[in-house]
Amino acid sequence: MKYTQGQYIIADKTAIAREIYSFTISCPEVAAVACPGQFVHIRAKGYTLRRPISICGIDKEKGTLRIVFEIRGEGTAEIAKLNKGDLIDMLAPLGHGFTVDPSYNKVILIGGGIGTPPMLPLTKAYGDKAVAISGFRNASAVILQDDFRKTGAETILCTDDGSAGIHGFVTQPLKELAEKGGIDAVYACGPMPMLKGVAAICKENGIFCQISLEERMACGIGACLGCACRTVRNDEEYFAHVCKDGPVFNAEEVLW
Amino acid sequence: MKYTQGQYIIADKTAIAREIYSFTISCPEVAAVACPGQFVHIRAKGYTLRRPISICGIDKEKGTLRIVFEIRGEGTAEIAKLNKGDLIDMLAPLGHGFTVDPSYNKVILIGGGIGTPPMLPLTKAYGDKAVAISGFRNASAVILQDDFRKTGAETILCTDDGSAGIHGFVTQPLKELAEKGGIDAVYACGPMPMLKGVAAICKENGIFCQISLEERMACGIGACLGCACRTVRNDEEYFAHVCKDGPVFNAEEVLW
Amino acid sequence: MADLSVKVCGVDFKNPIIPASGVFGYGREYEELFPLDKLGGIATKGTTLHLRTGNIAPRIAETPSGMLNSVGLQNPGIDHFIETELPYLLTKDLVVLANIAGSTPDECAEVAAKLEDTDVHMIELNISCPNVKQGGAAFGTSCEMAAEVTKRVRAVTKKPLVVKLSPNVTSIADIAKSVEAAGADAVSLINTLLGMRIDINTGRPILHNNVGGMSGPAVFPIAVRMVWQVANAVKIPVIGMGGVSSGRDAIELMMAGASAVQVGAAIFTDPYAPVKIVEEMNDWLDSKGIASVNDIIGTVKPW
Amino acid sequence: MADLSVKVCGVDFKNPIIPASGVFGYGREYEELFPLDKLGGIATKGTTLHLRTGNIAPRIAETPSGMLNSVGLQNPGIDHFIETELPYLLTKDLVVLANIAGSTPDECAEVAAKLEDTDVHMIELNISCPNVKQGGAAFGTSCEMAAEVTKRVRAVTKKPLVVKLSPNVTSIADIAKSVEAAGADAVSLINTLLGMRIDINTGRPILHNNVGGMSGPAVFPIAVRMVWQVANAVKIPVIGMGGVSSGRDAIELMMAGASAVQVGAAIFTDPYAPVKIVEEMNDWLDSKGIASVNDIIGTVKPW
Ligand SMILES: Cc1cc2nc3c(=O)[nH]c(=O)nc-3n(C[C@H](O)[C@H](O)[C@H](O)COP(=O)(O)OP(=O)(O)OC[C@H]3O[C@@H](n4cnc5c(N)ncnc54)[C@H](O)[C@@H]3O)c2cc1C
Ligand SMILES: Cc1cc2nc3c(=O)[nH]c(=O)nc-3n(C[C@H](O)[C@H](O)[C@H](O)COP(=O)(O)OP(=O)(O)OC[C@H]3O[C@@H](n4cnc5c(N)ncnc54)[C@H](O)[C@@H]3O)c2cc1C
Ligand SMILES: Cc1cc2nc3c(=O)[nH]c(=O)nc-3n(C[C@H](O)[C@H](O)[C@H](O)COP(=O)(O)O)c2cc1C
Ligand SMILES: Cc1cc2nc3c(=O)[nH]c(=O)nc-3n(C[C@H](O)[C@H](O)[C@H](O)COP(=O)(O)O)c2cc1C
Ligand code: FES
Ligand code: FES
Repeated sequence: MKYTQGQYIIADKTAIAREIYSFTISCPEVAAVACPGQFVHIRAKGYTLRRPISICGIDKEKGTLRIVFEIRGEGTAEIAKLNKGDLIDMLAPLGHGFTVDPSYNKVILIGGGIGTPPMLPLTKAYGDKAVAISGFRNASAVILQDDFRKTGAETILCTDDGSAGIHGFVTQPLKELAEKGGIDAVYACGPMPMLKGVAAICKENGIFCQISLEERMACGIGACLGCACRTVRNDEEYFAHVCKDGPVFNAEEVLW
Repeated sequence: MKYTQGQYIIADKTAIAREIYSFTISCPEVAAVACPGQFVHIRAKGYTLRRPISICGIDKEKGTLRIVFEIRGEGTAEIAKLNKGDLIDMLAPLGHGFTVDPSYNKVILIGGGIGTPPMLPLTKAYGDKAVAISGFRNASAVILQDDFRKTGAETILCTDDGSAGIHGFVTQPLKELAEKGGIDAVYACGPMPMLKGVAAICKENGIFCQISLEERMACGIGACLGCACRTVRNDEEYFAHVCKDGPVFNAEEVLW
Repeated sequence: MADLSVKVCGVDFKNPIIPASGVFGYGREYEELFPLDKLGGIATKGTTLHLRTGNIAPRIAETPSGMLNSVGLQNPGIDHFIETELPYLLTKDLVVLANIAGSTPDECAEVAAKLEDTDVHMIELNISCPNVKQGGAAFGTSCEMAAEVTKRVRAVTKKPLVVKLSPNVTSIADIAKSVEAAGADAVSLINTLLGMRIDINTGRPILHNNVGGMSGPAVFPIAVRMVWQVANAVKIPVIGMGGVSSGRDAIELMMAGASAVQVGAAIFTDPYAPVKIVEEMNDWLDSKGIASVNDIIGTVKPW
Repeated sequence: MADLSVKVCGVDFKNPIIPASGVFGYGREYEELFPLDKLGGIATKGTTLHLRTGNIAPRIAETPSGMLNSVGLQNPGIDHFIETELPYLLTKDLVVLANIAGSTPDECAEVAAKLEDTDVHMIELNISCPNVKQGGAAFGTSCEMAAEVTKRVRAVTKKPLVVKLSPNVTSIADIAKSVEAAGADAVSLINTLLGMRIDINTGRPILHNNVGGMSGPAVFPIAVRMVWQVANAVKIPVIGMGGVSSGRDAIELMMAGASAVQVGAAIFTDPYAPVKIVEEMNDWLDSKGIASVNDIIGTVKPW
């Protein structure tokens, strides 16, 4: 794993929804090596543990990364206080990202809630071969839909309460598309129940599926064994670590 | 003791020497009741204990207080990060200040190093009846001399290395003045050895002397008994508390 | 408005929040900021048979997210407390826990006996002060001594007897069981953890007593663990404390098993802390639709 | 440039800073950031006789100025360590402390015996892991058990034997004296303090193991106190740790009596922490005109 730790300038900050922020960070050496599905580990002033946040955009030319995160507790609230021009302390890029296979002709990318950001760079990688399904609680929680559309992908929006897009869960359109056939791969990030549902549909339909998991982390690089995740590899139980072996896993490897 | 706790606006901030800052704080209800020698107890973000800082100026008309403090450790460094327009969290005014007696005709006020700020409002109270002696390590550490001059008091400046004013300690001019006679009171704030020296000279010459002491504090209001100071009152040993019974004590009461 | 009232060994508290012994004096200093009857109770400064002048200063040091103190039970003595401080506190609408201590079991009993004829609501027997040479922590670190001193005090008082435990032990649950068996009506925990800081520029300990008791947010996870262990080990109520600085912390400690919560060092950071904590607890309970704070006590579901 | 080299039970360290066991794996992950030979030593992840998968996640929780972990000694087993990790580490210019643990004294001895034929520099026997049901903390909380397991390991190894002590005890000095008498060449302390956090929204402990070990800056004052107490109680060297996050902290712990210093949780906050601590110690010593770091060990002057 090639990563660095450093203080990088925040080139841009926008509030994109209630308590959800988008940072564009100037970090050429990180952007140069970052892949979709990887994450950055951000220091929050006054807190012992860093906060893992997925990479939501990689601009190798400009040397920038984009992250989108929600204030969930004290650490993310502290990070959200940083402004354009401030330095952000990151350990990055970390983890094992999504498998991008140029031979695939049609892939489905599914993001649920604050799990949508990591799907954006992957959608960009697949462009018009991708169908990007996003699910949110309600219309006011919807984020990144313009960005997804700009990738050239087909986009499908769902909300739990029907206040925007389709009324229902992301698994509904997925099921329909999966049953129609012709899907090479499904990638997903979001809450556990959603991921389980997605994995089950893919299994049923024999579609390759990768999911991005979350776990509480300390080191972020595989040294502390803090972020264990039970998986199966070569028919043997394998205690994987989300920060190093993941966050992206093949769905069939995960012991739920 | 009448005090309040609140968040007050910093109306002005200036760096007056290396790592020494002057804040003017808009806090009418505090300014209305504050007296020379009292202090404010400032919250430093991220730290459990507040920092006690003397009041260096009281403008009852404008409703402002002035404080002058040096960065000595992490808490004062944090407080120094506050800027004009920011809110400062203070418990104030606290403690027992200097006795100002209008019948006195000539008083000497002695400040050593970062002990000079509390002498300024007292000097102002006495105006041209006062001689303000200030002592510093060297020329670059000198602060507040213009302010002292503006009070109408006679000012005497000493530095340990002679790089500004008289070469020597504040006790030298004090001794001369004390021996000349006609001094009604001496007030002092500064490092312990200086205070001891001042107290000894006053005792020798039978001059009333008040000194301002420092001690590590928690509550700042006399509740926790953290800031004990051994004193004698009515010939009996009395465990006084710097935050409530002081910081100003009659020198003869203090058990050094 | 959730119902915040709790009952601890038969005593009614209008809310579960109590300034901890030693941080709040006898309440007078904080009255300048808010009326005392906003509080559920007050644990008064540890009081001994005779006046104690305490340890030499410095008595306070800061630590990451916490502090050390080595006040050393400075107090004016039980007679002064009964004559001067208690009558005033009893005019307020809150529960008064008289925190007492002594160098011998006899002294503790003598102090408790003096309170028997007063209207004080509860006695909190401190067997865990790390800042005094004799008695103090020594009582709190052995099951036998803890039981012995509890028995002696129990024998002289019919008041609800809360025994305050030390965290500086291998098994706080064992100590709790001993004092329960010896007649305690409740236990309170934790007292401070023994710590030390050194000024590297002088090569001297910051505290003149060399070591002192650590408290503040830093110790909160230890308090949660100990309250949980003790609540699972005894049948008598547990009063929790140690690093509580928000309504969320108080709720966490109650979920771990505390029937009421004391607040110490947080008051130094924010003197309104106990009042804010009451409000925050209420808001949280309301937001969850929980009618009474009693519904959360000891409800943590271990894995 | 001050002389930072120290000698601990005959082993030379180029500087006194050692990443603590469990936070640094076997060093590989951090090599991406700096060469390992900037460090005085490395304490490797606690290793047992057989592979252990550790506890179920979540294993990490945050606390004020600290953290909890309940990794539960996940490790690939001693054979894997000897075959795969140790040879690589031994190519580096630093002292390797093999941290070992076991559920029984026999298992600990068996693990130590396997290391006897390797070139590992020191053995750090962990008798204090709070995160495993058997062995672990149980050994470290009784003088008899601590002595017993030390004796058994001592019998099978001539390597410098460091015994790592638990802070979750009434008297750590007594445990230290027991392991000294049982043949330990040095002691290291402190391991983590047992703590707990509860997610009030789910009513569940955050850690799946319910409780976990607390470390980080929050525990530093406890580490200073315990190092001081132990250094005054035993004649063998003390390796100090617990909450160290700066050169000043390391110096404070050495003044309290530590001959070398381990750095744990601080590495999570800043992965360069151990390297920066070495630099900061050097700068401080230079600024004071102290020629060698040995001149500060145990120099605190109590009041
Ligand atoms: C690989 C990965 C990628 C992620 N990507 C994003 C993203 O792109 N955008 C986004 O908004 N969030 C993302 N998260 C979730 C984000 O890490 C948490 O919301 C955040 O750590 C919470 O910190 P806090 O200070 O707000 O909460 P607190 O509750 O104060 O945090 C306390 C501790 O728990 C940890 N923690 C709490 N919730 C989580 C969680 N869900 N996952 C992991 N650790 C947690 C914190 O990191 C911290 O150590 C990601 C998590 C992982 C593991
Ligand atoms: C009544 C009073 C008035 C004061 N007035 C001024 C003033 O006008 N200007 C000024 O620059 N300084 C003043 N001081 C000293 C000032 O309080 C300390 O410099 C400051 O608390 C140090 O905090 P820190 O975060 O920089 O240091 P740290 O070392 O990080 O502080 C750690 C702890 O020790 C305490 N502490 C450290 N040094 C002192 C000290 N000398 N006195 C009391 N507590 C200390 C801190 O308050 C804190 O609790 C005064 C002190 C007192 C007691
Ligand atoms: C300055 C100070 C003085 C204390 N004095 C006493 C005391 O006299 N009696 C007692 O039982 N506990 C005393 N304590 C302990 C507290 O009551 C409480 O148990 C401890 O501080 C933990 O709570 P906290 O983390 O909220 O401060 C004192 C604590 C502090 C900080
Ligand atoms: C994630 C983690 C894993 C740990 N694993 C071990 C271990 O395997 N063996 C051991 O002796 N100590 C282990 N420890 C304890 C540390 O080595 C150290 O004693 C403790 O964390 C205190 O130091 P700190 O405050 O600097 O972290 C672990 C600590 C952490 C945080
Ligand atoms: S967070 Fe340390 S191994 Fe994953
Ligand atoms: S600081 Fe609490 S009594 Fe003075």
